[in-house]
Amino acid sequence: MTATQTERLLTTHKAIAEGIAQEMERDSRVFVMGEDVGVYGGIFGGTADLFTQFGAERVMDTPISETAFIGAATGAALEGLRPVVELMFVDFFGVCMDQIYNHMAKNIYMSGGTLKIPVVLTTAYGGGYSDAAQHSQVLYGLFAHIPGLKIVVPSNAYDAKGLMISAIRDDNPVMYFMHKGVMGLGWMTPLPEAITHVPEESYTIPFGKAAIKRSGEQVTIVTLGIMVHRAMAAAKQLEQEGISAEVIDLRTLVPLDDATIIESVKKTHRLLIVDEDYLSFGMSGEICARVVENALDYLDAPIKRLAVPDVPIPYSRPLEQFVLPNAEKIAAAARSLVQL
Amino acid sequence: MTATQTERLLTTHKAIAEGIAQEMERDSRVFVMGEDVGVYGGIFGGTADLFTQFGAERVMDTPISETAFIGAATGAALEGLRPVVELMFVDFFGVCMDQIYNHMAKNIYMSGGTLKIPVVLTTAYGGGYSDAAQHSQVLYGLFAHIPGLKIVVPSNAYDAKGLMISAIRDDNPVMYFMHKGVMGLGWMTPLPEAITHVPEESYTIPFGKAAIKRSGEQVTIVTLGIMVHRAMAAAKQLEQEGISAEVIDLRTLVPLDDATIIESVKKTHRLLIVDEDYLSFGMSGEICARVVENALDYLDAPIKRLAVPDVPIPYSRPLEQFVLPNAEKIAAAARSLVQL
Amino acid sequence: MANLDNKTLVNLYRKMALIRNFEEVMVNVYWEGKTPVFDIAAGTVPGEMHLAAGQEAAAVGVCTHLRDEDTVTGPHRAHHIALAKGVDIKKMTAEIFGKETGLGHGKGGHMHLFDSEKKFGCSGIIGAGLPVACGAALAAKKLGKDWVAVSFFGDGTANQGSFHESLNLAALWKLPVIFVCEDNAYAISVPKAKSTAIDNNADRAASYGIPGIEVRENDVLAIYEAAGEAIARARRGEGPSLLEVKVDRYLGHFQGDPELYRDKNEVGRLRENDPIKKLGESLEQQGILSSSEREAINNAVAQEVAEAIEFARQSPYPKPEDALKHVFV
Amino acid sequence: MANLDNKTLVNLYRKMALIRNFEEVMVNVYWEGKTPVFDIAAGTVPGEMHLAAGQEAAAVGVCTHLRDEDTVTGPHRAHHIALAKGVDIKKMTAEIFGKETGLGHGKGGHMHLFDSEKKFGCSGIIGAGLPVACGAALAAKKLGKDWVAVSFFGDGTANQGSFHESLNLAALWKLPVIFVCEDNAYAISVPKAKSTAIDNNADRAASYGIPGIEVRENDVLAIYEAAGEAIARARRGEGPSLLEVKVDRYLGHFQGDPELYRDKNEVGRLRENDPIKKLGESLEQQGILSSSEREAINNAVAQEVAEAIEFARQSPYPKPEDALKHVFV
Ligand SMILES: Cc1ncc(C[n+]2csc(CCOP(=O)(O)OP(=O)(O)O)c2C)c(N)n1
Ligand SMILES: Cc1ncc(C[n+]2csc(CCOP(=O)(O)OP(=O)(O)O)c2C)c(N)n1
Ligand SMILES: [Mg+2]
Ligand SMILES: [Mg+2]
Repeated sequence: MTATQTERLLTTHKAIAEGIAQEMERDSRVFVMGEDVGVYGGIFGGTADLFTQFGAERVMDTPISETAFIGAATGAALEGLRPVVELMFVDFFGVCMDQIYNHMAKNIYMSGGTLKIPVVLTTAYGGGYSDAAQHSQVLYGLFAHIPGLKIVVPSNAYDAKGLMISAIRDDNPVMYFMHKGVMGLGWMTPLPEAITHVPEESYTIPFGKAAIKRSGEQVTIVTLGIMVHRAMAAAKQLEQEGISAEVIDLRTLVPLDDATIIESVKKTHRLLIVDEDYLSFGMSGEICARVVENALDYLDAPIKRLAVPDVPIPYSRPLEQFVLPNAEKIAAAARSLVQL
Repeated sequence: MTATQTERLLTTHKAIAEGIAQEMERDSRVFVMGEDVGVYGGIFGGTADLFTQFGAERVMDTPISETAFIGAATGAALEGLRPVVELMFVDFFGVCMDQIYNHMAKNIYMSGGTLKIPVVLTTAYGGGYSDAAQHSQVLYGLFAHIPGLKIVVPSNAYDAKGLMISAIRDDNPVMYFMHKGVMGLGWMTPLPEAITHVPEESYTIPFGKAAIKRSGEQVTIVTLGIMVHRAMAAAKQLEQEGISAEVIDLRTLVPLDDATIIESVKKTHRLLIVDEDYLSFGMSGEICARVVENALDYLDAPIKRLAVPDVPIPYSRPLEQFVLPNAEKIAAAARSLVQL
Repeated sequence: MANLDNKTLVNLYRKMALIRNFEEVMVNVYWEGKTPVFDIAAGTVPGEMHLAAGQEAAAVGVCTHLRDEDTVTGPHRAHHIALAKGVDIKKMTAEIFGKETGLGHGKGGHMHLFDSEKKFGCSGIIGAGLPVACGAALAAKKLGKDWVAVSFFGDGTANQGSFHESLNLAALWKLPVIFVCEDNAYAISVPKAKSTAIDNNADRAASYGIPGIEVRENDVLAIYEAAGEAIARARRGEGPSLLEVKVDRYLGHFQGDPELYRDKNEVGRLRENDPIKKLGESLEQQGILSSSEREAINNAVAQEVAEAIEFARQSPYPKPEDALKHVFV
Repeated sequence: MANLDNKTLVNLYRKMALIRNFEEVMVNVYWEGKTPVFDIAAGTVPGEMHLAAGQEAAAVGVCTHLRDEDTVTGPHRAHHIALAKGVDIKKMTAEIFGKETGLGHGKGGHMHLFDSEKKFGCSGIIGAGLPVACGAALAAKKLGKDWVAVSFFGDGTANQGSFHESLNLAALWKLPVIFVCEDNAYAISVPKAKSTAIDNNADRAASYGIPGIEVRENDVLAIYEAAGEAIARARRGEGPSLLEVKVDRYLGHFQGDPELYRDKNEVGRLRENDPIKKLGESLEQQGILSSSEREAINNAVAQEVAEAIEFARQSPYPKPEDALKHVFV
């Protein structure tokens, strides 16, 4: 983390909006569009105050026509503009997936590298607040499966700003996942750990560099987004029990920083993957495979995965809490690994 | 395979159409809809001759409105009908994914199990014939990631008919993947191995039961769809070199027959996963994870994965052949595993 | 309106009053456990809450024509439609509370109410109900029944692709569907004029060669009449219709909406034209419903709502591990 | 038509003749290596092949008005549009052959032709080009240019959700887009009447409050005229238009299509009204183009096509391992 004089703290959503604003000031080609990104400032605050600062021409509310306006982002990017376009909840991708994965993600490749598509597609993800099966999903693994999209998943305000600025400056499509619980919204369950010092000046964070949030010796916990904070809480608990856990925040899924994971596993010999997404055919399996391919002999125990057990996200609080990973479950899983 | 008097051989697409026809005769609630499923008989022949047999009321051509007609399949199923609905190429899912994954797949769960949704969603997948990035994809792993869909991927005519009849009789949504190269179409590269004996009478094949296509001792090759035939060719080659490979045809991805895979790995101690889909965040990682979770100590070598190396499917023949798994690459990968 | 008997008129009033009471009570229930600090995850009823106070006339005006065999699909804002269709208020409330006794045993929640007996379902995804209604109508046709399907959705939804595809499919296949657009002038914060290139969505019916009817007042009798024709037409096998009806959204898009995008006095002005008050007063003036009878109805529906809330409150939560059930039947 | 000078007229003829020759030559090239047994994966040009013989008038009538700075998006059937927009015929042919010298170094293929200089792109997914064209038009507007964007698509595509969303967005934001529906009467095997609830898609423009122009004859001059107005309007900042133009599909949906769904004699009848022949004859009658000049044009375009084919044939394939390049720039 860059050291600066000021110790200004910011919530993640404000850090994101600030990152966008600074790029909009710097580069007139950057503009924002999406549902309720204007006066409302984005349902999850990712575009807070941008409308006031930049006006309706550069911060555009759209109809509920995701195919049209996300496709239009690709079209505008092909003309040299740099749109930041919002899909309000990632759960809604099904109405516009073709524009995302067959076009935004593939046109560069299909053109033999002759096109640039500098689009940032922001989207809110995640559950834990009883928003049920169509408003609580994670799905970054699904997008990571499709070649052509960079996948960014910040866990805190500092990373959020730096990753946003990197995303806007990238000439490739970047999908930027915002966990609702990480955003620091007044109406969500508070998560003070996600509020961090955020320098006022512009800075970038490179893609594909995981952050070791906590160094440890006996077990590696790999995760990202809000689960980083759950893992950190678990690690603290484990420490009191005399178990030393290393926590890795991937920060981006594509590119994936295998090297940091593998190095850590070579040290700790035990791996727990924590994922708020559905368990099967997603992120957790992939990380498992990368480690097995590269560090099988270093494993002293089977790799464990903690994720949503292949059910849609249920509405009722006890049901939802049952399926979501949390600090206790992470601690229990790590504990059982170390005891193996 | 059920033994019968007759040794009638059938192509896969005819076996599929026959399975549908037999169910349509048996159950008046079964009907077919999709683009060009009528007079044309389905672009890949999955509904060949059904229009002639059952007429326009039960074999319905649709407009190019996948969201509307796939959503309508859900609506009709909720009223007790049993639609077989076709998404011409799986690559087109992006225009109608919301109806598939947020509704067809989730409504049963969200209703607390009070609804039935007996829809079979057929779709053609796969490449190898230069149909490029938007008409060659596989994507079954993406659908398997989403809870609520059963995923069927037959590799040959016999399985295709039995799995289709099981699919139509299932009260849950079933996505039925048809590899274009397996269908036995006159205009595709011939694949005689997929043409099999198909009994004329009706029969079912249970979901979640893999087929051991060939028993072996030194390495397990797990795959499905057309890659089964590539793996069999590789195994034959390996046999000549004195390497004994076991080939497993998963037949369904959801439910996944972990038990058969794990048992095989416990015997051979080496695993190669072959997948025509994109490598990362998909099927190959998941199978890897299941084995590591359950049979880590049995592995004498790292698990290997052979899949499309995270690029869109390129058009040009040498490029496409470079990224697709084939018998030689499978043999090479298996060979290198055994030598470890 | 001459052909509306008193019983029907009173019934329209009663249903609207029931819904209004339900939605108003739900405001209070929703805020239980969310003060002094609002936390969407906390309280008696967590999650998002989209209420329909001011939109009762649409649901009641249309659904009063329907039978149990007719299918209705609703959007994210659907309590009023469910109640108008006859969904059991206790089971619905219990679902909203996330209880085992709810329609979906607590799995669905307020945007996902499914009642297979009353043939009602809804979805939190914009435009998702229209194709499903087409399928129900297709089934009715295939089964040789005179059942119809009705799909409700908001003005903002008329710009989603599924609107177009569904109307074309229904028109092409002459399906007995009635598409009902509830124009409450907003899609969250975005006013209709900022999302829709023309004024009246009913005009879009011409793109499919079907009748398009615009009801520009929040009036249950006008809606009832327009819907009656469209539904009768569908039952006769003459195909779909598109209805756009003007309604008002008295509350925020969801509870907790700061509503900075609209004039503070707007809702007050809208409420002056309240369709329930209007019908109640008119029935009194016509001598169809005395003021004490009206009072009695208001009390009875309040009682019904209170009992449903109590039922939901007292009901147990599902067992946590039941989360693993019902992915498949 | 009075204001069309001879040069333009001859140019229209020349471009149509070039496209026709290209598509006819492509039939032969496509079948090279696919006889006696057809195998879609085999031959000089493998994969699907959607040709546009009979549809030249639409592409040429519209694109003749365009400049390099204007953007065009096309569908799966797009050779004619690319050529009309000025895409280099050699690079395009090389791409269709999967060669290193192709527009996309062989990665795209015949449905995925991208030319960033000529601002042309196409897609194999139905309806996908419309939103992208809206984006190009939005960019033009933001950049303060009088550039327009044109999106071509087929009659079957007018029932896809993206059609509706894109037209509404373009109308709402007054974007300089011209939506051109090429009505060739079929979507693969499905005739327009079996997919579209109304006769003329131009009538759907009313749903967005924009001009809808129907050109019911496969005639380049009529199309040129209609497109000219729509494009001029867009350049003036007055917003989008929807044009539906009647064209004919002489060949199968793709090469290898058994075409069992249409009368064997249908194409013969259609060809009697061939727009190229018609224009050629008319120019001769008017003394604008002598028969020998016409012959010379025909020879010249045949030569141009032959050279492009030869260029593509002689070009090397990309290196197999280059498949790993260009996922990102
Ligand atoms: C596909 C999709 N896009 C966006 C949303 C987010 N969203 C929920 S309600 C809403 C506004 C809907 O407006 P309208 O259709 O007018 O209904 P109203 O809320 O006014 O009743 C939006 C944008 C969604 N649920 N689904
Ligand atoms: C979303 C999607 N659905 C289906 C298809 C398959 N498909 C390719 S071309 C075509 C017919 C298109 O008809 P039309 O728009 O009239 O164009 P034409 O082929 O007649 O030029 C279809 C259904 C597709 N490519 N994309
Ligand atoms: Mg609204
Ligand atoms: Mg057509």
